[in-house]
Amino acid sequence: MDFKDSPEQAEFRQQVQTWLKANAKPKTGDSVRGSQEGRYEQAKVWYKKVFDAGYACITWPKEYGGAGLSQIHKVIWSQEVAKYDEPDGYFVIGQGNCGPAIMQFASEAQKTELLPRMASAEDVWCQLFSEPSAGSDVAGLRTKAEQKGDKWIVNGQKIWTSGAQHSDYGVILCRTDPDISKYRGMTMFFIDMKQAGVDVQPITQMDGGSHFNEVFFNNAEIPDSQRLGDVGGGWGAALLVLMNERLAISGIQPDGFPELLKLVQTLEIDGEPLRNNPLVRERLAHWYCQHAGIKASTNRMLTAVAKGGMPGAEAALGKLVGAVMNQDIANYALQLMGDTGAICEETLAEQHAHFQNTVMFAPGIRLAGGTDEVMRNIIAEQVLGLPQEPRADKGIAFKDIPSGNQG
Amino acid sequence: MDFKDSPEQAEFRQQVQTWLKANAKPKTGDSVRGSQEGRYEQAKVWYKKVFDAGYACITWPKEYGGAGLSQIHKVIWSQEVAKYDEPDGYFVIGQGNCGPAIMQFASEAQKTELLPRMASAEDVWCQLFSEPSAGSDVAGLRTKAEQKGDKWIVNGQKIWTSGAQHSDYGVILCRTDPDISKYRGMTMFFIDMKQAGVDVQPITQMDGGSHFNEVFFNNAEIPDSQRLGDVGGGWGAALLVLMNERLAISGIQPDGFPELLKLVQTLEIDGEPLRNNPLVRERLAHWYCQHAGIKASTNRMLTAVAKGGMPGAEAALGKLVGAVMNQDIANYALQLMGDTGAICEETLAEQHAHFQNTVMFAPGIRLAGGTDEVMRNIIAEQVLGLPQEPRADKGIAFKDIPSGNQG
Amino acid sequence: MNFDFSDDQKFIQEQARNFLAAECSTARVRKTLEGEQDFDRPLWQQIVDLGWPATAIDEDQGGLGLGYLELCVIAEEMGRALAPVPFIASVYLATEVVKLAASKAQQDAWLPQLGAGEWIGCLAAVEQPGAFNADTVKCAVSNGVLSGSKTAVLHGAIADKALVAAKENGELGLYLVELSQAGVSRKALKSLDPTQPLAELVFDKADAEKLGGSVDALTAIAKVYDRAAVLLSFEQIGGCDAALEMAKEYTTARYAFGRQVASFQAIKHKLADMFVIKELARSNAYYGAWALSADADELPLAAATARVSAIDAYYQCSKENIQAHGGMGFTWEFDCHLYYRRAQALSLTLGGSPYWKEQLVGHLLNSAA
Amino acid sequence: MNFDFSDDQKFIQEQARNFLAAECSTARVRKTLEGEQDFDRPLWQQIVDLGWPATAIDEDQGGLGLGYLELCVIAEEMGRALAPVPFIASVYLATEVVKLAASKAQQDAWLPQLGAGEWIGCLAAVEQPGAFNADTVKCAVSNGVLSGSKTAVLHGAIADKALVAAKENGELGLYLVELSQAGVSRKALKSLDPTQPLAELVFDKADAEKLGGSVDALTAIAKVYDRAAVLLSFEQIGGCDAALEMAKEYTTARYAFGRQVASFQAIKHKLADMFVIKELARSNAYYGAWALSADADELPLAAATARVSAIDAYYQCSKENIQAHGGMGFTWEFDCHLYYRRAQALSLTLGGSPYWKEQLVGHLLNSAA
Repeated sequence: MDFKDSPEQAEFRQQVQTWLKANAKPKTGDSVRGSQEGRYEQAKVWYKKVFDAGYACITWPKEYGGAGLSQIHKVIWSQEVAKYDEPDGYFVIGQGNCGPAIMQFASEAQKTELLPRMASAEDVWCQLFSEPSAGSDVAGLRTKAEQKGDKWIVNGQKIWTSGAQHSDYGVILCRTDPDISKYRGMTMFFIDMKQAGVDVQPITQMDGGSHFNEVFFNNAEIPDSQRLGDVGGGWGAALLVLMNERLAISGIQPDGFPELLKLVQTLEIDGEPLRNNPLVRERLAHWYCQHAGIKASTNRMLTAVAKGGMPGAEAALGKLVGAVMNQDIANYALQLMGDTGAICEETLAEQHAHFQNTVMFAPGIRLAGGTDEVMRNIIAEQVLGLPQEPRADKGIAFKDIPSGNQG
Repeated sequence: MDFKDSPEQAEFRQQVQTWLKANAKPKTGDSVRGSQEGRYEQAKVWYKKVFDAGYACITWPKEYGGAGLSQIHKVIWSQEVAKYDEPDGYFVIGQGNCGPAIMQFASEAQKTELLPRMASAEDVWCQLFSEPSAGSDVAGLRTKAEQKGDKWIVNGQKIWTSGAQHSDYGVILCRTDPDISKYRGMTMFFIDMKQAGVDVQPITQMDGGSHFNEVFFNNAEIPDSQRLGDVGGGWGAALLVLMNERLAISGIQPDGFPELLKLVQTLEIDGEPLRNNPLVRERLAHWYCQHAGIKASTNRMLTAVAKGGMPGAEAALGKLVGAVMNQDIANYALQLMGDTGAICEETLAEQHAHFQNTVMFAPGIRLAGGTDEVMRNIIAEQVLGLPQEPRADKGIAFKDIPSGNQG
Repeated sequence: MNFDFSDDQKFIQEQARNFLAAECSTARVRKTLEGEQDFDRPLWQQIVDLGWPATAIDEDQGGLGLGYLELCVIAEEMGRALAPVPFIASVYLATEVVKLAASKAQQDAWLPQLGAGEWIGCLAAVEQPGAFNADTVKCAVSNGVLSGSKTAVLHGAIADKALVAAKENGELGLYLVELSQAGVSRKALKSLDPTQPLAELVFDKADAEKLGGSVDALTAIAKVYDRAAVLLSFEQIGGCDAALEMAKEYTTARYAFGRQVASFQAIKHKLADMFVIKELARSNAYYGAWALSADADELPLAAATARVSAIDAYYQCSKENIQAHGGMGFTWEFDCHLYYRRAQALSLTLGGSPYWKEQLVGHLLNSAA
Repeated sequence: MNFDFSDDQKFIQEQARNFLAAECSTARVRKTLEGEQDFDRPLWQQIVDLGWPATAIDEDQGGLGLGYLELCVIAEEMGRALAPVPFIASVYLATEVVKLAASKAQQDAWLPQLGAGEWIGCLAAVEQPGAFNADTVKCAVSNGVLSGSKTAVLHGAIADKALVAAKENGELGLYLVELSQAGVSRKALKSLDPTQPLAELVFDKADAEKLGGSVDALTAIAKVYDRAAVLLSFEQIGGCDAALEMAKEYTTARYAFGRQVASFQAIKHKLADMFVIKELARSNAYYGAWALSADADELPLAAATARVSAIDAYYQCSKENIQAHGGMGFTWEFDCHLYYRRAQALSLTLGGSPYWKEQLVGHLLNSAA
């Protein structure tokens, strides 16, 4: 049990600090963020710089554009870069989810060609799993891929694809056989997103923003050489991707606590500092316990991974707790402000309307990557080993599963 | 919308007040309660007095020993008697659950013979539904009743029977046909509890008390004339009993708020009155909203019943909310007291160790009459009309339902 | 003892519900949400024609001479329909201020106008974060003119006149201010629920007419807050009903894992919890409605109880309705966020839940003592 | 950076778990619960023979010279097994008081005795409701004799000596008091968890030896509280584990409606929530263990965080374990209430959750400022 760096880790941190000092943009505190587009372009430039310095995809093997170092090194990098006003984990889905899939299933030639370009963010990747009628039930997906010679013809629709509008490639899960059981009829591929037959449409969220897309496939083509794993082996491959996703997002998901702490330290109401309000202090203590608990749990998981373990389903707990408290903290902050809490003007509202924006975005964070209920199921079944419910979708052909004719 | 009595109601309240003034024991505030046995005997004496005055089972027809008045009159009685140190609703299960079953299903001769004696508490009744292997799933019960001439022979075990040790009769639900489906194979009877073949054993609760019993039936006999409803009609009859139970218990279940309010008004910690503690005030407000909401919801239900409606499944919400807050309030009170909160000495702990006793008894209140989960199912299915889960116990013979060979 | 609305009141409610179902679809609410209009003027005109703003105004002051119970059932329907009109600002707030704080002559002049919708009123009280606090009011009147600024004024950008809390010689008073005059500048503020918009009002030597009633301003404002708290709680439970209804319909029609989503116990219990918190709030609102209509001593406690319950209930029902819809609940296209936005707006106007909890306990400990 | 116990420490934990599984079944715990004995003296003797009380005592003071991390893993097992022995009172409290507040000579004399279990110590600090508060201490010492009374003293009825917080000339000090002497009368108190019994101690001119260390008593007590808070949090998560394990086994074996009870989503999610709150508490306890072992500046904040999390977690896990068992969980016969009782006892000793939340925030805002 030790929170200090080993000598080797300390030296790595030193290098990182030196390089960041010379290359990264210092935090200006009050910088209002630029447009989504602008931020994206800056991120690509920054990632190229990081890649050239050898800090991109730190845990990947050198030959694929990584640094061949451990999860702990990655944590050190994240801790240090967080001190600067530069994006980290911006291409987390491509590098965190698609990368491992390519590494596991693609040919050596594909790996050496694709992975370094992914690590440097020259190529951008997205993940194409969710569908309108396959949300919590990802394996309920219906996007068809039909084999035609050495090609697969894709028709259908994906949804909630972040970064699709910028992506060169996507890792896609398709239904390749509706006549066999649900979980055995899927196959994974990677697809060229720039081809005709792939149509990306942004989704407007309840908060007015649009970080996600719908992607429509109309006779889009995939050469069989871009198949990832066996035909019918798609679900197993997808689980591997999702397991890596947990590791990728763990620790970077916002829980809203730092902003609340800042609010308590800065805001006065009727001339009384919030920090002196016993009710606020009690809530602060309550949420700090969750905040600290999530952080420490993530560190426990990283320790396990560093020792060679796989990221366990335990990661689901950080997602579950953090997403809920993120929403409740924002709501509580508004309640403290009373009438003026509803004002969203960035120039008037505390922390550039952080709490108002969070109230409107938080519901999405609870949903993305699995609802609260899905997280609890994962914990109950995969961690505690409790029995599944009676399944209405097992042992019958996919096409015969009751669907209420939706989607 | 009016909380004042109608002239007729006001007159009734006046009569009740006068009679109570002349006949009931005033509250002495600090009276430590006597033994369970002692309280039971006092209650029987008191009920006889109430019966002779015509205030027993107010909503029952006069010919069956009631007063032939409305639910509202019953509420008025309860409000007034609550001001005195006399038991109310002590025989609530017999009069509230068994009574309606007899009224609905027994012969005229049985009704005129049995109901007045039940109303006067000369005869005490208990309800025999739950079994060790049939808790939340009451209909999973296995106690067998086999017909033999004009008698039924009963073998099996019931549990959680309150008052069984004092009871002259019990309303019992038995399995009369294990070869047909679960819900169609049950029949309801009333049984003489004083006969050989009925063995009552007290259950020791986690708090050390024993308000409940196990009842073992070993070739106990029931004449067919004591069958309540049709053979195989037991489940329908049971639902009627349970529906009346909701009405009987609604409003009398403790939610712990009055005692918390008293504590806040009386206790000082380190010389600071709890009433001035902002954290305590916030909790008090939170729980008052639930307390007031339950009370008002009960009144809404009684209004509906007074207008001729049946007590709805809505009553489940009062049970659900009240039982949980009762436990959390007691726990919170102990937390406020710190180290000394664990002391159970009635002479040292606040309100005769009410909060310590409640912490230990509250789990049972959450369980009795249905767990939180059962309450939520009732609301989801019977109030909101949401679909049932896929059932593993439907459309097959009772004896073939998976049971893990328990009980 | 009767804990329910009368058949006449239920009839009024049914009429209101049918009217709003026909005239105030969410598609129409979105016109205001999406900024095509700052409020739904035609709908407001229809509502005025129906006489709803005059519901709780005496007949001899041009009202319908009904009462608060009738206004409560209408409020529930306004909340259910998310009506994008200044009903709260003009009816629950401005009108009630006039009824409580204005002189007989002022009432005789203004109440008929308010009842007939001849002008839209609003209440300008708050100047800074936190609930209204008389001690911190900086708006000042001298020689009949008002200077200072107010913020988060509900429907302040479209109202014709504002009832303003200001100090004259250090003493709090209430003033009627014509908002179209030169001395007033106003700015619409982006807020969580554009269908209940907020504005900043800046007064620079604006003409202001003092309300001349006998009740002191502080008492009047406190009582207006209590009355409005009850009426808002009905708008909130109307919204809770609608959100739960949406969740029910979607999860019943939607399939996952080969089953209706609504057949999963976790979803059933989520909806059951929504029902429970909603029904507790409804029951507390009913009690508040009685206290309001009977002008009972219990009003302050009952109003705070109704308000706190309604705030909690609408937050939970509107946010869990989004979750019950899964990803689609997070889209602009689905209506879930309309209720969630309204829940936020209604919970924050008149001060949030911490303020009202403290009000509640204050009254509880006094009444219990 | 390594957020886990070492293999050696895990080995010690496994040994402790195996030993207690064999020697401290719940059947044996019940002997104390049901009053056959005031504590499990033979078990205590075995624990002493294993050297556990000496775990965190330096070798030159007769200890094993291991450390707090080793004591933490033992604490987790003591909590899991509900061991009915004065380990908390004598090891976490009395021993730590001596280490922090006694003079070198006193330490050299007493620590070897405490480590060897030659006498059982306890801490007598609290005199009234609410957490320990130096300002309200009435126990007073003059001319070397102590008068006054203490309550809710953990294992006070069976301890040989008490470390007592008392004032001499108005200044707080810590005193060692022999409890068998004439000037001391003690009364066992009925409490929620008879396996961690409480007592009232009354001192009437009892001989008392002042602890002569350099640290002032208030600082020493605060630090003892922080250290004990971390150690208690391990006992609590051990209990959480055991309660969740019980719930898992029972609901998996039990059938209702033709299915395993554990296959119902409501039960699965109940258990998942128990797991979540338990794991957060465990992670916070680990951080507290590090701060304790490193004597880091973070200790006060880390200790309060571990304590608050552990109190919430054990309350939820122990109470929901009862619910998961249905009616049987409410019986004396089933073990559910053993954990629920222990959860109450551990959450209240050293002051409850409100006290520790306030501690937490105080340290948080200071450290963050």
